[in-house]
Amino acid sequence: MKYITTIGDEQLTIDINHAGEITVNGEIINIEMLQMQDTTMYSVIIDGESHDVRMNEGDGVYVVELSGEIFEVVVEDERTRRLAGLKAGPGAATGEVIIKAPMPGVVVEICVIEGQEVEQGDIVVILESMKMQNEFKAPRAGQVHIVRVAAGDKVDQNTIMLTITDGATD
Amino acid sequence: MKYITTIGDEQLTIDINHAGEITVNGEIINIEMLQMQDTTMYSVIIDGESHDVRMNEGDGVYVVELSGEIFEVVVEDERTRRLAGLKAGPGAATGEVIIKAPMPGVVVEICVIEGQEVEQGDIVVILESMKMQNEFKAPRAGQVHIVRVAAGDKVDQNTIMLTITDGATD
Amino acid sequence: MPMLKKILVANRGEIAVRIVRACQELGYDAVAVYSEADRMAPHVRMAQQAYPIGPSQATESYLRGDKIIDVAKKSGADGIHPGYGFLAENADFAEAVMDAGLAWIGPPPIAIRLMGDKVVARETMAAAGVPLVPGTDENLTDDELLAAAEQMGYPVLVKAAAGGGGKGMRNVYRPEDLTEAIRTARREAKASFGDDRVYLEKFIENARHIEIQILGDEYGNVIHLGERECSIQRRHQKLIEEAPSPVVDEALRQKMGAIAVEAAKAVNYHSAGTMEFVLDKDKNFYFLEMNTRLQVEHPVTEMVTGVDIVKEMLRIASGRKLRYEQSDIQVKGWSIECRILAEDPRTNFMPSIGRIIGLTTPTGPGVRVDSGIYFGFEITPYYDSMMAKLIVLGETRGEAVLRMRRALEEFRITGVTTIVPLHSQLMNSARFQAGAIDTMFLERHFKFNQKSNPEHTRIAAVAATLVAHQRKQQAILLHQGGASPWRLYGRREALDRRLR
Amino acid sequence: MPMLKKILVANRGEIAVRIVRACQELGYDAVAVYSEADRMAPHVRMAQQAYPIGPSQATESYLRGDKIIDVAKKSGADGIHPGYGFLAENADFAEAVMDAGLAWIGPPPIAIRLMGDKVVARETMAAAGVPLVPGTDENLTDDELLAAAEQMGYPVLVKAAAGGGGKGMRNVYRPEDLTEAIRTARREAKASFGDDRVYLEKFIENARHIEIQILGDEYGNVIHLGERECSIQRRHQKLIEEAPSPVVDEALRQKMGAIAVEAAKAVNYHSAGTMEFVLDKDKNFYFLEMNTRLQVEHPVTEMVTGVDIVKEMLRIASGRKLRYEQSDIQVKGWSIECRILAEDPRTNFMPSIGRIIGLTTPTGPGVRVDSGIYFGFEITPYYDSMMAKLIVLGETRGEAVLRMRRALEEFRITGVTTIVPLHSQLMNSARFQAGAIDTMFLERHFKFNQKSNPEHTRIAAVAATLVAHQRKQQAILLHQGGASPWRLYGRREALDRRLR
Repeated sequence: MKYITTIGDEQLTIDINHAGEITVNGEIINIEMLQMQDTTMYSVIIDGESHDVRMNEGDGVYVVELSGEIFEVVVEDERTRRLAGLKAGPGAATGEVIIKAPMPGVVVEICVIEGQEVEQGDIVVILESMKMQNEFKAPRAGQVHIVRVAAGDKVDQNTIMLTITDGATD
Repeated sequence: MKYITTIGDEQLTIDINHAGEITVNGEIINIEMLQMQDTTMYSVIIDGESHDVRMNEGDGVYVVELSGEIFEVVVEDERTRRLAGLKAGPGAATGEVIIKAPMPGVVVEICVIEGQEVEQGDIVVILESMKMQNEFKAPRAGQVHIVRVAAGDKVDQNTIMLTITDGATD
Repeated sequence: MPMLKKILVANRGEIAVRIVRACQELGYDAVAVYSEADRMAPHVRMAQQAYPIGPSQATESYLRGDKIIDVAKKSGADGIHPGYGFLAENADFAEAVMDAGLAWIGPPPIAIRLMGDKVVARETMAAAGVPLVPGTDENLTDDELLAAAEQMGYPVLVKAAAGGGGKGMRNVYRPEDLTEAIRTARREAKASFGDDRVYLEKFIENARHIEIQILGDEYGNVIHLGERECSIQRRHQKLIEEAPSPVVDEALRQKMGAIAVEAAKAVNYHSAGTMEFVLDKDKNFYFLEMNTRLQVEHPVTEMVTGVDIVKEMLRIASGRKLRYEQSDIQVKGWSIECRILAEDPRTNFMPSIGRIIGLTTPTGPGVRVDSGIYFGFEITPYYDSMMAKLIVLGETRGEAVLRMRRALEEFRITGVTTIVPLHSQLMNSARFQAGAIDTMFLERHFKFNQKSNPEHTRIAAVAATLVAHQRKQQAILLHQGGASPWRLYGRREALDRRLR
Repeated sequence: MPMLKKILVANRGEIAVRIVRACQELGYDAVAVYSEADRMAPHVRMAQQAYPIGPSQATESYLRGDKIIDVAKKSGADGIHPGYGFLAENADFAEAVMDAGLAWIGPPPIAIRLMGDKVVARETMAAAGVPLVPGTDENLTDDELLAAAEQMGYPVLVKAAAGGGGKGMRNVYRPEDLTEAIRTARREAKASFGDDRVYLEKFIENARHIEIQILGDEYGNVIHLGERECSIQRRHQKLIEEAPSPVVDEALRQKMGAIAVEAAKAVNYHSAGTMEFVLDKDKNFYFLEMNTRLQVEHPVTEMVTGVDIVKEMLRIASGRKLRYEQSDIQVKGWSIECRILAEDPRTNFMPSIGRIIGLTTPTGPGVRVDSGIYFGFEITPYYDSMMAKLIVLGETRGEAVLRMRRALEEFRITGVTTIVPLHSQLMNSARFQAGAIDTMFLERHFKFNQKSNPEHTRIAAVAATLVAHQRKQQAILLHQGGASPWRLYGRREALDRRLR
């Protein structure tokens, strides 16, 4: 099976055939990868080089940790990609963004109002948890759609605090 | 429910009533016991004293490790015990004893022959494993019933090497 | 003062574990207290006795001095060690402990009180001849603060009068940002300390955070244990500490040490304490504040001096004379500490919670871990995010950095996100390796995940692709064959198939 | 000799990990080799490169010098460290390594050869003026051995000429037991070394095992790093080691040290090595044998001298001059090591195998663990049972014993049976605490699980009963309600029910 794998601004074509042989951009590699007991760690030996690799997956993105470096990787199989006729890369930002509380806490401040245009990186909400005030930033530019919480609210884990839509382009 | 618990040469009557109240020989104790992730360890707080307790169970005997001491404990509920009309303590030695290889290895020597009388503690077989020669002793007096292996044999884990029966009293 | 035999540890996490260990190694019993969230915490399991003191919120448990003193009496403890944070710098609690006939394993309450109010502390230190950073009083209006800032010149630092731990602290570079900074600092100070008083200090640029550890007994003997450098900070909270400092030579050490000892004597200090200074690029130093307690970073000093600070605190509280004179204290080797936080370095240090489902702790020569977690423990949202401290000792700073790098590589925590990768990248930073650090290092001179090894990029891509491929195969084949604890890929898988 | 940059580690387990760490801390790359059973072993995961060398049996992998040298060439390694065991004392292998143009990180092959045959070693040492235990030649018939035993007087020790690690060794107290002892010793020696020659030594009763660590460079400089006491043994294998020894004073240390240095110089020794002695109750000492390699117990010497022996071996093999003179070596503090074996102390040290499904490693001040296991790792029957070494450093022996006791209490290994409880009981033994030990201590003066705290007995009984009760309830109720990771009993359970 052929995969198009995107990491940073690079794209690799990785082919895994029925015999288990693996090529990267057409070049055969010799790799052995075994999973550990704690399920997010793998021991990888690639052409004699040994690495421990941590892998977490969420929303279709693999977050890979290796020797203290962190990579975000998106894997698409070629057929699906062709059928979907996708032109944009998988990282392109469209649709609604939901800002959830990653843990229980108290909302300190809502820095935006509904309908407001925000730039990527603008602080939208501040949540106090684990004795710290944590700032949540807009992951991309857009328009604040719904604000569901107010300053002083106690929130549970995964409470939706606000949403951002494509804004002007909608 | 009422239990007769034997530990060393002591017997305790332990009662756990429907409200979860626990008495030991009639005396109420205040105990909280929580299991750890690795399932053989428990955190016990008993009348304010905190202990980590390891518990393994096999053949009806609980092996309890606490502050570097190891205890073997047999628990019987009173009704079962009464119904069975048992007089002998649970540690009494009757029936056939099976000596198994606890791990793969090579049989170095069989020190007894079939039909031989053995005393408790007599060496019956020597197995080499993990670079060591391990002596297996008769857990109680009796007669060697069947010898299933010979010197030089490779054995797998749990291979039955020999059995000892009650011998003369049979 | 009676000999101590049973110590109540009024804290949780790694510092409670640290104190329980010291008690056990002195042959004392330790009594733990715990909130509902902490029933399975390591300090509870390791102590000889353990008592619940209330709900998970610290205000209902670890901050409830009354309950803690009750447990001390009930359990027969004869002293209380407060650790750091919670009640450690609460003079009223220290007095209540002593009023209850228990030993307070810390400094005299009057010293805590004098140093607790940052502005009073500055006045006390100035009177003792200690150089200060220019700063204001804490009872000024916002307008007065603005005028004072204009006077001392930007940048300035807004600080909470009751502060500590970076709470209620803001850097301000331009006059137009000051009003907003004062507002948010007051809000944070109010929330953290119930006291919204703030004051201004001149912010010294390219400065290093250097602190002097002191130790004194009840008979007026005070010594210092050299300096620590704590310039690697984020949000004014220390992330990495080391001893000695790359820029402090023996002459400067003795000079700063002598001043710290004099200052401690001026307030009749005993037990352990720390004088914090900023050191500018011309090696002028200015008093910042005094921490009247054990500090998070005390292990680096222990590693290079061989003095066990926690045991000394226990001995001092038993009424013993200090076992060391100043001339006994030699700094040997180099120690670095990395704080291991449950936070995500990719998302501006967002905290992380969850159960630890995999844990490998680094060990081996020269490595020490002071930890408050174990396999199966759950990180809850109720307390701060520090899970453990990784401390190394090397012959030289170079060896310490290499040793820290390998120890970080060995530290495997699964179940929560940690800042271990940030520390690894810091150890690989040429600027950090050269010791060219200051308190703005993380913000100005370091970028997380800046560049990567192209070979690592390729491996990460292939590894993710293999996992995606395997999931796809599993989805198609469902549970074909027995589940194996290890899954194999690539060449070996191919080989296995041919052999079948 | 070229500068080393990449080292192949021809070993497994904790010692391979130890050497990989030393390489990483010197900035060298490490190359691991592994058998089929060890694909997931920690040394494989931690090294920069890793190559398979064959099936699980050591004879097919770790003892295959040819394959290991091939990997060294293929991987571009420039030196080989053999650790201990396997090929460490194989002079032919050492020569083959050097013939292949690689650095041998160990002593000269000629020294290995001289000391490898125990009888030749005795002769060499006698010539160098080192006192010997009375003993025989190794080419005697059984009858000649019987006569020799009669001559020297019982008890005697039967030892393998090619021996080490207690293999092929037997104590004999009565003439009538000697023939059988010779027979079994020959059998074991044949199986372990392929050489059934044995010899006799006078067995010195109430003796201590004292050894001297030496370190030498290629330029004739040799120093000693003081003594280790290794008297706590079972089946002639060390279980606990310490440095210094409770009975060796500075004068005796210098005397034994000087003799060890002279003896090493007599065979042009360089790298690390150890002279083993017995010390009788009148403090007379006799040479036993020399180990021409790194030893299991080297960490206790590192802890009290501050010398990193593995790094020094690497530096010496790079052709560097020794960095220390004898006067630089100071013994400071007290260190104890406990070997953590996968064996059952209740069943005469029967080995245990299985997967590690729970692991908490002790840490904190003064604690070092050199380990070859991690959570999820499988202990296989192919290699020896040593999983890890727990090492502590204290200011005094008393502090070291208390620290070891608390560290053992913290060590939680689930999945295999370990001798941790034996060590705990040893640390609690008054006789051990007093340092009144000798090589027969375990057999004569200590009984495992001898007596127990009555309170602990009661807790063990109640805990087992609660578990039995809960199983019974589960059997009745089946899966009533959701499964919780923690199960609660007793009072709290009662309370919960009332609240529902």
